Amino acid sequence: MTVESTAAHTPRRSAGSKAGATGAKSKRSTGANARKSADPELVQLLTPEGKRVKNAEYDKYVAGITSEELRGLYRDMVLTRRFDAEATALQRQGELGLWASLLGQEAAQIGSGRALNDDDYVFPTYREHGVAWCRGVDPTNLLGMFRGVNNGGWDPNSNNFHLYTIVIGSQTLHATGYAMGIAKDGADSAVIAYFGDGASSQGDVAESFTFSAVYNAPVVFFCQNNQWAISEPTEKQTRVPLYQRAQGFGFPGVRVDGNDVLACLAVTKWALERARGGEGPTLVEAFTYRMGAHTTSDDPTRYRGDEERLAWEAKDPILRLRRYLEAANHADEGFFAELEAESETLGKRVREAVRAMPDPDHYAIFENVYADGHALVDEERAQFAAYQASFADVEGV
Amino acid sequence: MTVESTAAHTPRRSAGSKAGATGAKSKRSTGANARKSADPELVQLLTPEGKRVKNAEYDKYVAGITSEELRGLYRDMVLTRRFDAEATALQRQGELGLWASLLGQEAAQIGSGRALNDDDYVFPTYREHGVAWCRGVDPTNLLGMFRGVNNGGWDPNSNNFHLYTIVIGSQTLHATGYAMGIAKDGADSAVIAYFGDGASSQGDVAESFTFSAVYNAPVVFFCQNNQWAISEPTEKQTRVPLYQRAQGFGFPGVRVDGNDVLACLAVTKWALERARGGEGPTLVEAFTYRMGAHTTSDDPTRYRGDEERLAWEAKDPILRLRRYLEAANHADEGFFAELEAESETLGKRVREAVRAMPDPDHYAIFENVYADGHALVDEERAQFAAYQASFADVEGV
Amino acid sequence: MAAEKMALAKAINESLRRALETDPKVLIMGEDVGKLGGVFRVTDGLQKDFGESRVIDTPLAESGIVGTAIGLALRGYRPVVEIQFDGFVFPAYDQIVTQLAKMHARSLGKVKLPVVVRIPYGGGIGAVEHHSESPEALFAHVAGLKVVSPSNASDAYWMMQQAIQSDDPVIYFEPKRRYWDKAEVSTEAIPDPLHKAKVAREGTDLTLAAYGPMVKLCHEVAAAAAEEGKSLEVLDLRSVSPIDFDSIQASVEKTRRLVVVHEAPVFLGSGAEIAARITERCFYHLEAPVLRVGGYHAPYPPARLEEAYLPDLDRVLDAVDRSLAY
Amino acid sequence: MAAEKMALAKAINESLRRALETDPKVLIMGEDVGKLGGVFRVTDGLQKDFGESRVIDTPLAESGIVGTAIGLALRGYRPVVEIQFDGFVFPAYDQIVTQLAKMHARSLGKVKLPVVVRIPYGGGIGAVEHHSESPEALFAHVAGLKVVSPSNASDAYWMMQQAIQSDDPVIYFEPKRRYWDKAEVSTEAIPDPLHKAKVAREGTDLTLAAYGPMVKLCHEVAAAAAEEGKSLEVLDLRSVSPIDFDSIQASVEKTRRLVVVHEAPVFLGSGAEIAARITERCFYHLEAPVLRVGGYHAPYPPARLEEAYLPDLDRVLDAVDRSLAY
Ligand SMILES: Cc1ncc(C[n+]2csc(CCOP(=O)(O)OP(=O)(O)O)c2C)c(N)n1
Ligand SMILES: Cc1ncc(C[n+]2csc(CCOP(=O)(O)OP(=O)(O)O)c2C)c(N)n1
Ligand SMILES: [Mg+2]
Ligand SMILES: [Mg+2]
Repeated sequence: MTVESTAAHTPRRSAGSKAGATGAKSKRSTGANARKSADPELVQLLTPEGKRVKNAEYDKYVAGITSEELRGLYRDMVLTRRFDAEATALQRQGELGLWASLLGQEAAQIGSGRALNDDDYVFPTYREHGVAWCRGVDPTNLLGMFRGVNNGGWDPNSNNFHLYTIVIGSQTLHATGYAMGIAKDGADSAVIAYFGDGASSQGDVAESFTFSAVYNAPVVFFCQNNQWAISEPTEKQTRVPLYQRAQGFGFPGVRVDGNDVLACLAVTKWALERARGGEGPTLVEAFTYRMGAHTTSDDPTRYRGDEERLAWEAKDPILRLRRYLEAANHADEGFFAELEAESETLGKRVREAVRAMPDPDHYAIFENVYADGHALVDEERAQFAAYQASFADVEGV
Repeated sequence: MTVESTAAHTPRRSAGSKAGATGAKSKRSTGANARKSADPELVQLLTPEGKRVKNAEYDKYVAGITSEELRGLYRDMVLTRRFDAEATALQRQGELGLWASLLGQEAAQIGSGRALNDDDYVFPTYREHGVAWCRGVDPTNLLGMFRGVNNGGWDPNSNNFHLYTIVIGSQTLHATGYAMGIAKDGADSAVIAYFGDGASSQGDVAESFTFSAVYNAPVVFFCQNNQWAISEPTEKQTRVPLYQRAQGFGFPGVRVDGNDVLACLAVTKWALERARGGEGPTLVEAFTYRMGAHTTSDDPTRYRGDEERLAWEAKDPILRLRRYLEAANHADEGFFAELEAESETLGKRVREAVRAMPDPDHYAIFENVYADGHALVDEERAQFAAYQASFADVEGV
Repeated sequence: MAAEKMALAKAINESLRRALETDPKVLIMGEDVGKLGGVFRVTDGLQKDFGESRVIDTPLAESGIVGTAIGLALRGYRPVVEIQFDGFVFPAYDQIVTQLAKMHARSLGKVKLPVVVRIPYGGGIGAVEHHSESPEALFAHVAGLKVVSPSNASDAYWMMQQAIQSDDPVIYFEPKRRYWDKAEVSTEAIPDPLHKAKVAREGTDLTLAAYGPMVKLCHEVAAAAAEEGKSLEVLDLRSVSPIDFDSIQASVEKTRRLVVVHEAPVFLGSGAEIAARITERCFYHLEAPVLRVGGYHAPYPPARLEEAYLPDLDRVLDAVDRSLAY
Repeated sequence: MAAEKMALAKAINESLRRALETDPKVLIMGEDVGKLGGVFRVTDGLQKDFGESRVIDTPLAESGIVGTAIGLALRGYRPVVEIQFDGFVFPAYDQIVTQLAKMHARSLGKVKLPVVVRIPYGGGIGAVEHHSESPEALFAHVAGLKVVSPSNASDAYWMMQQAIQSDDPVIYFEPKRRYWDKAEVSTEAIPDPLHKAKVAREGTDLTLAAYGPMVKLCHEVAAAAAEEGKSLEVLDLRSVSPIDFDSIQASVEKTRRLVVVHEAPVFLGSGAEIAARITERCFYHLEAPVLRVGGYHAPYPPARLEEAYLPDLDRVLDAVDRSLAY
């Protein structure tokens, strides 16, 4: 199973790409201080009730969006959630060692993921399954590291989707360096770096802000503030809204409703356009919620109550778009029924693919440690082989 | 020679301490966004020509300052510069291995240093000779590491002046931790952490901003933006004024004329008062200039021209205060003549003290590696002794 | 309740609790150490009982954690900081190596930094990348740090008491795969010195030296070897800086053979130093070169490969056989 | 001008220049590498000739330098980054150990990171704290990194060419106290493989193994010993990961005695691994234990003590005598 096949209907080249992609520049180009932000303003295009609200600044980025594209966003979110649920189930069944669920963050990931062009480049954390989906990465690839058969292992260049990074914040510097390279090449693509509210405290993230600002690198920093870093609420990382962090480094920051896929799409498109237009980095804070546990190893009942989750369930990203699609007649019953079936198929395929995933050969330990070889690795591989052979001898007797 | 003796006339308990130290709170307590700063506003109380200019916000912090205190500030700057020049000369004569001159930064250091109370705590870089002076640290102590007889070696608790830190930025976290401790103790003192424009790029500095904001620690971050980090101008570290960095972390930042000792005194007093009053961290950017080389190993002609230095010479911190003292009759010829003599005495004393500084005993290598001892160190010390003894035998023969 | 059977994680928890009770200057700091009680529950219940000002959830920044702990120590506190997993200590490495380790010497002894850095380490728990490493050699090489690792609940309890009381920075490596192993812990025993090795099992034919998670394995090896009539001595080193070479030497002078076992990669692992120094000290006693069993020169592999990567009964027995064959 | 006498620093400069000329993907990055040409002038003139987009002055943040270099490598560049002094590499240690070293394996070989990290290292120049350390073992212990250190201008030139051409990350330790030592450099010679040791002086009685700044010292020791009628072989290891054990073994099988010399602390220094492995390989050949001469287990001392701290002629001769006395 590949994503490409399942995802065929969805416009990969960026939803809403026909939307007016110009005109914003003049207003934005005042740069760092364009976005004054004494009070957090949350960019929202769809209310939790599914009502489309006007936004003078960002409407234009989704102005031309078609019904098909809207259904595409919905489908992405539903299939991503389904994939995620399947992975959680597979962990419970012992097929995976761990799973980091994105439940609740579908809009942030699909909205931003669908804002990208093919030649843009993504640097994810370990939770960007929805973005991976948008990039056409085979979900099975994502599962390898959680099953423990590899530490990632996909080719980042196949889909311009970098490996998952577990050490918090590190990838923001890789993203910045990559973006510096794009600028050097004179290319007009951009980079998007994902990180969490917890990650915002890491020195590496601050350094990536400094480097990207100084070199005016075409990178969008996309912070999913899901309110929690494992058991710590965002107040343990900052005493002001996170999007404000950018300003002190000389580039704009904006807070978007992270459960509103349209708003995430629009704001990310705006930020990417800035990057491609030579205006440098932008910070997007997607205000969202981690509806599940941190990972399958976590027990959130130890540190947070139900009320909070219930409040956020009312803002569910999928429900909200469904209400809008239905109210505005962008989709009929047939679409939802078909999607339900597709969902089932996806779940089944993922399940089967994971179960069929073979354990790696022991010699894989010694592979890919170096690209050009290393005498010590060769020596240890040979010793390992001799040691293995000694059992064969015994067993042979 | 001790500083205490030479510095005896100067009020150690904080110049201008009689100035209205209250009343500012109500205006400041709006917190993070109190100091809106679309355009860099430089707080200045004395123009380069020595004219006292009014400042509605900061005048009160130096309102009660006496002539004696003003002369004290002048004397501090002159003696600090003299000490610095002596150290540079001693390096040329081979008495020191290296020297990091503070030439040009006297006002930033004396102004901030004299804002402190005795029970405040200082975390310097390697260039805060003027602050050390204000704390009553014996200048000879500062020279040990530059001579190569130790790596610092003074007792930070004697004068609440921490050891010099060479690894750029590290001490800002120590300062933050110390300030967290003050808060835990319920004490009403504060911490000041010095760092440079270059240091502002280090992850550790950003993390110290995060920790101090989250824990509301009583710390003043005092950044001497001397325009250069060795050969790199400040544009290589940031594309917006550095004082703006604070806002994104949730505390105020202010830029002060770093060559104006009165302004530095006033702004630092304001920031310290915030800290003591439970309002948390503040960033002060002292806009100044490194008039000399980075260190005696550096050759600034390779990367900057004379015009810049000349422009800054016109803003010299000592000259400026002298003009004011003379114009406003705060000091007479006798004062300046006496100071000149005191200066000479200081120079001579420093020279003699350095020349008399003995080389450490070789066994010092093994001392103070651990507080509670370590078997390996003991073993190596014994081996070293046996090895030394083997020469004695030979020489004895 | 002076003696009780408890799991190793619980023993550390009790030891931390005792330290918090006895010394008001003791603080616990780290990511998720508060309400959650740490991802391994080692600090479970401590924030509840001692409050947020003594058991501190920190921002997600390891350099910041260690750096502010240094500042707190300068102010007179005794912070015990938790690094969530072995692979996440590296952002703090600069603060540990250039500041924590060196400030005592830099001040010519005037500054003391009684900071304990707790690091759950090692593999065998089927985790994802960066959660199973054994970086102890990277700390032991650095002067100014002390490095210890208990192998059982009783040592875990007492060594934590001693680490906290030490005026030197101590890197305390916790054998995470043994967190749930239970042993008798007497809270009144007089402990051995922190850096002294223990003969965990006596033997005459060969010495197995290990620490932390590998001590249990060495016991299993010794039991298996005993069935074949070989008498192995098991040394629990407990400390990696300093290493108690006197005890190793005494054992090797008796058994004349030494195999060192650790999870960390063999190349430049602590076994290298033990082999080099014991060979120097016991050159005429050794019947065989000191052999080492440990990790390979490769990144810690994915979970499904760790069994092949980690030292196990067969690999250690193989080394024992090779040594005895000399 | 195929052969010329030049200083070691100049040889690296010429090698970087050649790389910039030959491969448009090569970049130079670091603090003060541009107009200033680096604090040691190793990159002198390169920004002037290749422009600011190829020779890049970076913000003052080592983690940022290495982290963005990784990103640039992912984009197809071949960055050569400078860490200004040995003691300032630690803020970048996390990026080096968890990212640079492991990304090739993490990607199952799909990603290659041809990044060279240049680190001027070692003492003997009378510098202040953090400017004289030898942290090579802290990198060699980590799989995924290659670690080399030239001892002379010719090797410095060619090993830099090879390091840049390597598809693996290479930590290139520059012996800063030898920067001004001159030697003949042929820009047309066919170089030895990067990780191969060289017999720098032949001898029969004992092998001295060293790399970087200590090779010159070993030559002096061998010359002094020769006057006393002792024939010492000097091995220039050149590479600390991998270490060319075959060459050491070959030499030791001939001389039967080995002394390893490095500036880094002896405890868990590269000499420990050499001693352990060579003892295993040459157990019946060695007439004496492998002896090590290096730094003490103490922070690098202030300048006025470094002479007593660093290996010198007498200390190495003392070890030679001790070895020969077995
Ligand atoms: C350097 C580092 N320290 C600690 C961890 C352990 N850890 C994994 S996820 C996590 C919380 C991350 O929070 P956040 O950045 O908000 O991302 P989220 O998990 O909420 O998506 C922590 C502490 C880590 N992976 N890396
Ligand atoms: C971590 C680290 N990297 C590099 C250096 C080398 N270095 C010493 S001073 C300096 C420039 C510092 O500039 P700035 O922070 O502006 O302080 P200034 O010297 O101007 O007072 C550099 C790069 C260092 N000491 N520490
Ligand atoms: Mg989060
Ligand atoms: Mg500066």
